[in-house]
Amino acid sequence: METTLEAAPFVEAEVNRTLTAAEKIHFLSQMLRIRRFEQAALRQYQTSGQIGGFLHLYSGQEAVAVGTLSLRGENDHVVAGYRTHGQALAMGMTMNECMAELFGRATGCSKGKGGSMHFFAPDKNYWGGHGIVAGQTPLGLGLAFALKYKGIKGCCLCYLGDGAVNQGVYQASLNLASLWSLPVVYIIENNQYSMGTSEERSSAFRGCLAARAEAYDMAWDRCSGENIYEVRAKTWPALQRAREESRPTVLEIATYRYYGHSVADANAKKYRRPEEIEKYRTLHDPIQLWQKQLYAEGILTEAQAAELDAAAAAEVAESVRFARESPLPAPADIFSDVYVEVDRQTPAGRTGKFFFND
Amino acid sequence: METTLEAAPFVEAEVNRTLTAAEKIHFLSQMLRIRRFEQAALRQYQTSGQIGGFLHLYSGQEAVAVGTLSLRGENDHVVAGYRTHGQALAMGMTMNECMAELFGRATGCSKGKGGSMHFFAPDKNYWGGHGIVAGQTPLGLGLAFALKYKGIKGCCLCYLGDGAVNQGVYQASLNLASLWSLPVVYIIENNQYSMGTSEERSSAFRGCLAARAEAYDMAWDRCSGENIYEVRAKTWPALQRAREESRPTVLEIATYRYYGHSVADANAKKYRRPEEIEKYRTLHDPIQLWQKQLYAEGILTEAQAAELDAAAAAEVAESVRFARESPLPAPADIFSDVYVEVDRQTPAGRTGKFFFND
Amino acid sequence: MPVITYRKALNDALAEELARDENVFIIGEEVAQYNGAYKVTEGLWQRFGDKRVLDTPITEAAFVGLSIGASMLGLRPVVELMFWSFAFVAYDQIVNNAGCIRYMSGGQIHLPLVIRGPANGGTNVGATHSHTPESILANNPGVKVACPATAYDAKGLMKTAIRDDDPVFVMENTLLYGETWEVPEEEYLIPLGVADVKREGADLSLIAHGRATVTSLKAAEILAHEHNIRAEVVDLRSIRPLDEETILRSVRKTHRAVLVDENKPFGAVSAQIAAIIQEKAFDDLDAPVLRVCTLDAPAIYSPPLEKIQLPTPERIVEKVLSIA
Amino acid sequence: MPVITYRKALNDALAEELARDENVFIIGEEVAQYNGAYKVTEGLWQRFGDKRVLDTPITEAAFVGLSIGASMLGLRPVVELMFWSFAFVAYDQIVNNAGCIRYMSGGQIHLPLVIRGPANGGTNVGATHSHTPESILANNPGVKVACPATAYDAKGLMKTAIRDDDPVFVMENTLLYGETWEVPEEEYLIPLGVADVKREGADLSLIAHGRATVTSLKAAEILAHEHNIRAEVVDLRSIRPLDEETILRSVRKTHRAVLVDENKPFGAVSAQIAAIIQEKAFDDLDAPVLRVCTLDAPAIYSPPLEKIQLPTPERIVEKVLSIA
Ligand SMILES: Cc1ncc(C[n+]2csc(CCOP(=O)(O)OP(=O)(O)O)c2C)c(N)n1
Ligand SMILES: Cc1ncc(C[n+]2csc(CCOP(=O)(O)OP(=O)(O)O)c2C)c(N)n1
Ligand SMILES: [Mg+2]
Ligand SMILES: [Mg+2]
Repeated sequence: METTLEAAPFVEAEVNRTLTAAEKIHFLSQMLRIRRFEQAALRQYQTSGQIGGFLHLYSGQEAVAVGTLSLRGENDHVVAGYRTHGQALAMGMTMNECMAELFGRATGCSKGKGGSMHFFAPDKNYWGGHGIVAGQTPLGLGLAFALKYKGIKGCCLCYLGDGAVNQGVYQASLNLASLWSLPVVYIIENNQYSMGTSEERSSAFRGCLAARAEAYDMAWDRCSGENIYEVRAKTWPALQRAREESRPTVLEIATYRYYGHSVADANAKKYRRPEEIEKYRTLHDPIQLWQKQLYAEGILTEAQAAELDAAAAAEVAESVRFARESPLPAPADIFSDVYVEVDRQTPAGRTGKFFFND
Repeated sequence: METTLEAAPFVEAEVNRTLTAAEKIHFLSQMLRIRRFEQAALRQYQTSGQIGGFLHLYSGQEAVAVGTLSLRGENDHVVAGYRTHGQALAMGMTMNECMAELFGRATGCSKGKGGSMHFFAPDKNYWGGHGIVAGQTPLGLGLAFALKYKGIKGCCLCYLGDGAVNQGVYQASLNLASLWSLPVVYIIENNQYSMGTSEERSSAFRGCLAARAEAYDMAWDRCSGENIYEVRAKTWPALQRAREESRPTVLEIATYRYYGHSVADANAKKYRRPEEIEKYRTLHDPIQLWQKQLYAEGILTEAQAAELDAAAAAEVAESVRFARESPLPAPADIFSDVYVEVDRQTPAGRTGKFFFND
Repeated sequence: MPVITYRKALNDALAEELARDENVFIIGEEVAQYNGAYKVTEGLWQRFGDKRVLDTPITEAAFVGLSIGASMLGLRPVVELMFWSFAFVAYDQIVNNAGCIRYMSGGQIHLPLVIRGPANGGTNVGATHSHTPESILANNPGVKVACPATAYDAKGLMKTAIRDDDPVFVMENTLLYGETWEVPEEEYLIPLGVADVKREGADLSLIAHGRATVTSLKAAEILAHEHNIRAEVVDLRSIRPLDEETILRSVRKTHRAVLVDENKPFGAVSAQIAAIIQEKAFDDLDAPVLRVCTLDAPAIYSPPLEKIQLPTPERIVEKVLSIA
Repeated sequence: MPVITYRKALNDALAEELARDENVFIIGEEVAQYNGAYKVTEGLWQRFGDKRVLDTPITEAAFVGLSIGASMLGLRPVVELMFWSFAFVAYDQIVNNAGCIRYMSGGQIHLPLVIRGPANGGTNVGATHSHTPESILANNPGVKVACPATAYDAKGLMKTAIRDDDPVFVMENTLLYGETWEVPEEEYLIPLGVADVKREGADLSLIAHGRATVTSLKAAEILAHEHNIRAEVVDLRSIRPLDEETILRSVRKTHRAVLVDENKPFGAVSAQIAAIIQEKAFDDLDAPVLRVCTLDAPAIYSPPLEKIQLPTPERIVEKVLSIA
């Protein structure tokens, strides 16, 4: 296993040395919860007929969301793309509200209005879940800008994929982030493919995608996303650079997704050799690697691991039941949440015609 | 004068060594024609009441257009932004058609439909004149793409300003240019300001704006734009790289505009110290410098220079007369040049309603 | 006559035009090696190779702009937008370059370009992916917009679009890709600007485009069987150019019209058609022109709800009954 | 009452709101040190400083997106687009972020954002710079669109827009910036969704927004003096929300309407209004609702020609006479 060799120094990083056993076990539990959640979502998608649209699974990438977000502070904000279940759960959203959203229920995190790509939990500093590739990247600037404007020491973590880096708005955002010294950390989850297109067929670059930050005189770093110690060791300096110096960073994290681009990806096993997928699943799975790590550290037994997994499975099962039994939005709900002034029935929301149905 | 020292090696470049005296004098003549044209346009703008909209003057930047475009071959194509009179005249467009366009006449290069920002001469491989900042940059990709597709050895020169480099579409275009190995040369005319905003307030970068090309594994270079030898010496390798290797380049050329951003720029002397403008006008004027160079080379006399200038002035005066006496488009012309099929009255242009005036 | 899917009809159109004219090329995200996100370009890369069928990075502004630039030199790009919703990332290119360059050049340039892809709600992909921009695109003089409702129309309109020397935007529909219709084997073209009366009727005109035509046909069926109302269904097929004559002829016959479209109502295609009808057939109308559009909110995700957000046969019938 | 320019009225509105609420900030190209390309923000940077008035690089997608993101955290950005035409470079941000985020979040987020700038033809800056996107923006449920026609309206609507908790797009007009009107010194607000009858009349309704209102008033003057026709001029002031009641009340009184707008006709604001009027006041109409729009081509540069491309009092009079 290539990375266990390298993992040693990262464990020595201060953010890792100070971790308690309970915290380490919590990371495992979170990764298991994400994995289980998505496996259930996939099953429900295929069998229940209750989930529509797209379903972009995060399986294989869990250490990125869990590792990076384990370092967030109360004034840190997060915004992401459409492959978002991992971040959402790692941000503390409940499985119930997430599963109910997939089922299009009124109890969903977005009341059934957003779907898989559009999860939101602003109460937890989670600002979506955005369907347009790279559309979240200037929003991330804005969250960082607002923190700085208000004099709050915090930062914005903005996630994007290796395919998203070629959208102009991301590159334009890098310029503004650096020019205005905004506390934003762009995290490129490089799973090597954008749909069926490999990194080489998408991007011209020197060294790596994150290194493009140099063009904007911005800090960057890269790491493997299969080991939580490494992810945390590399993420922390970026977060601190944002919070303490109000300087942006691009952090590229190498990772892999096991499933196709989305559930509808008929080619999932065409543009990638099955052996490649198999290699990652067996040698580079972040959950297995972390489990072994904790065994090696003597703070987790196989029985405990099984228990955590069972708990995650039970939580998921409950969320499916919750979703299934939750009510759909009412037809009239189609027209709520369009205008806040209308929803609140303020004078501004009662004057004039807002909807043109007839 | 800083650059005369450096000019010596550039004169040795092969593209310069092989120049005839007549060619060198022709460059002077072209620069004078551009300068004179714009001075007259400015005067007409201010006094005749016949020119509307914007007028972005190129005065001070002439060596860039004349120098770079002196190297174009018959299969090279050009596209530019809205500060475009210099490129247009250097491409061989006549003063008559350009001045008539400014006057909004039917005899204008765009039949009075485009105006100052939107000159076109596709018969001369000149594809505009584009008003939206950086909007020309993916069009330049397309011209290069078409050449490659057709197996024609040629390239596209695409001009943009130092302010335009922060538009996402330009950065996205760099990726595609490099990834697909397209024969395009992006020429950044860095006159240090985008309207009233200095380069430092616009752009975060390391070294220079052109160096951002490294992010896309692309060649780049930079030079001063006040000396034609230098411009040509630096442009040639980029053109050859495009034509021979089908590889793109970003070439940044330092230059300066004497007037405000446009004629309407009330702040022209506020965001730049008058001494700064004066310094450029007196020490760095590309026309004066080139004249002196030719005197030094003993191939031009002051009397000859005066003659060229007088010829340019006469040509401009004639173009003003031409413009003034040319007819306006007819009201019905508002509806021509919208659809080619309608203009040609093909079956496709005669079927259905195309215009919704009534 | 062979019965094929809307998808296959498009695929055949693309293949035939690629074979006919070597200036035609296909460009877009996942159109080549992946065979297209919705498989409209299936097999084309294999058959025509890298030069003619190109996968792009996710960079709509760049590849749409590239295609417009290439069309200036006489190439005939057929650009796939994986969703027309993504047009907003390349909107400047579409409006200012495709829409205005010919005009601003005084007619010296023309842009033989096609942009195509699905433009519809109803697949539970959320508001960002469910836009129907045909109405706002048709606002731009200089561009053409076609919205085929059947496999037959899709093939004929697509081939015409590719041969047209102006920019043509073809709006497809993911909900129709798998539907089948009769399509002749012989080559045919369908001109832009010619509507198709998909069902004759004397009592009322249902005027629609794209999938709303299919919904209207279902409504017409219900109206005939349950309410003894003979609705005529006019399928616009192309929005710009627009077949005003056929619209007016139908309304002058039936004296009543209900317009159906999947746009959000404000300034929708149906708003434009309503404005035309009341202006040009004022004295022929026995009732106001009514509209059935997508319910006026961003596209809701929840599958059962989105179903009723789009025009349904039931909503059409209800509107018709209110004036018939 | 003081007589001030439309520009000054906007400037006062911005200054008052900046002073009132420290979450308000101004952002855009050349808005600070340069005082604004059209001087609408003159003096604000000097008075409020770098934090509250920010010059951006030329990067509309980035700074519009930034502003939307900042509004999620409770800031109240007032974004200047030097021209609304440049919105197309940031169109995804405007439509999908400003327009859809509240909805997709199930109402958890709201976006107290203003985007403002001139949106008009008539200044000979060519097709790329002369778009009037109010109609296509108003197509999006979730956003609000206001189009002030006078200095008084500009100030009152702008202040309301800044205090509104939804995204409001304010469409100004470079041809009006230098025009003057009476504007009271005391603070006032004008609600969105309330039209203003700018001239009473019994014979026919001219319905307009933005500068077309001014043109309509001129036409009304001619109609009164030369043709003895008393035209009522209804200024919509805001497009979405729309004051349907006032429109219908006027038409029910006059029985005839000519709609005037500076949009290109297809799917224009006037198309939507025509569709509404004929639907809701069908029996009150004595003649078809007619429209006077910008002539349907990209904006021509040639100054004398562009003058006649926009609606003129003469074209309005002619249309009116055709039905009166
Ligand atoms: C503007 C835009 N273009 C295209 C798409 C369709 N699309 C969704 S995800 C995706 C691939 C993105 O790849 P990457 O950024 O690597 O993220 P990953 O899926 O690997 O997480 C594409 C093409 C989109 N949603 N938005
Ligand atoms: C998308 C867009 N935003 C803003 C403008 C307004 N504008 C025109 S030129 C210009 C400055 C451009 O500066 P630069 O690229 O350095 O070119 P220069 O004027 O110096 O030649 C601006 C802001 C525009 N035309 N298009
Ligand atoms: Mg990826
Ligand atoms: Mg500049």
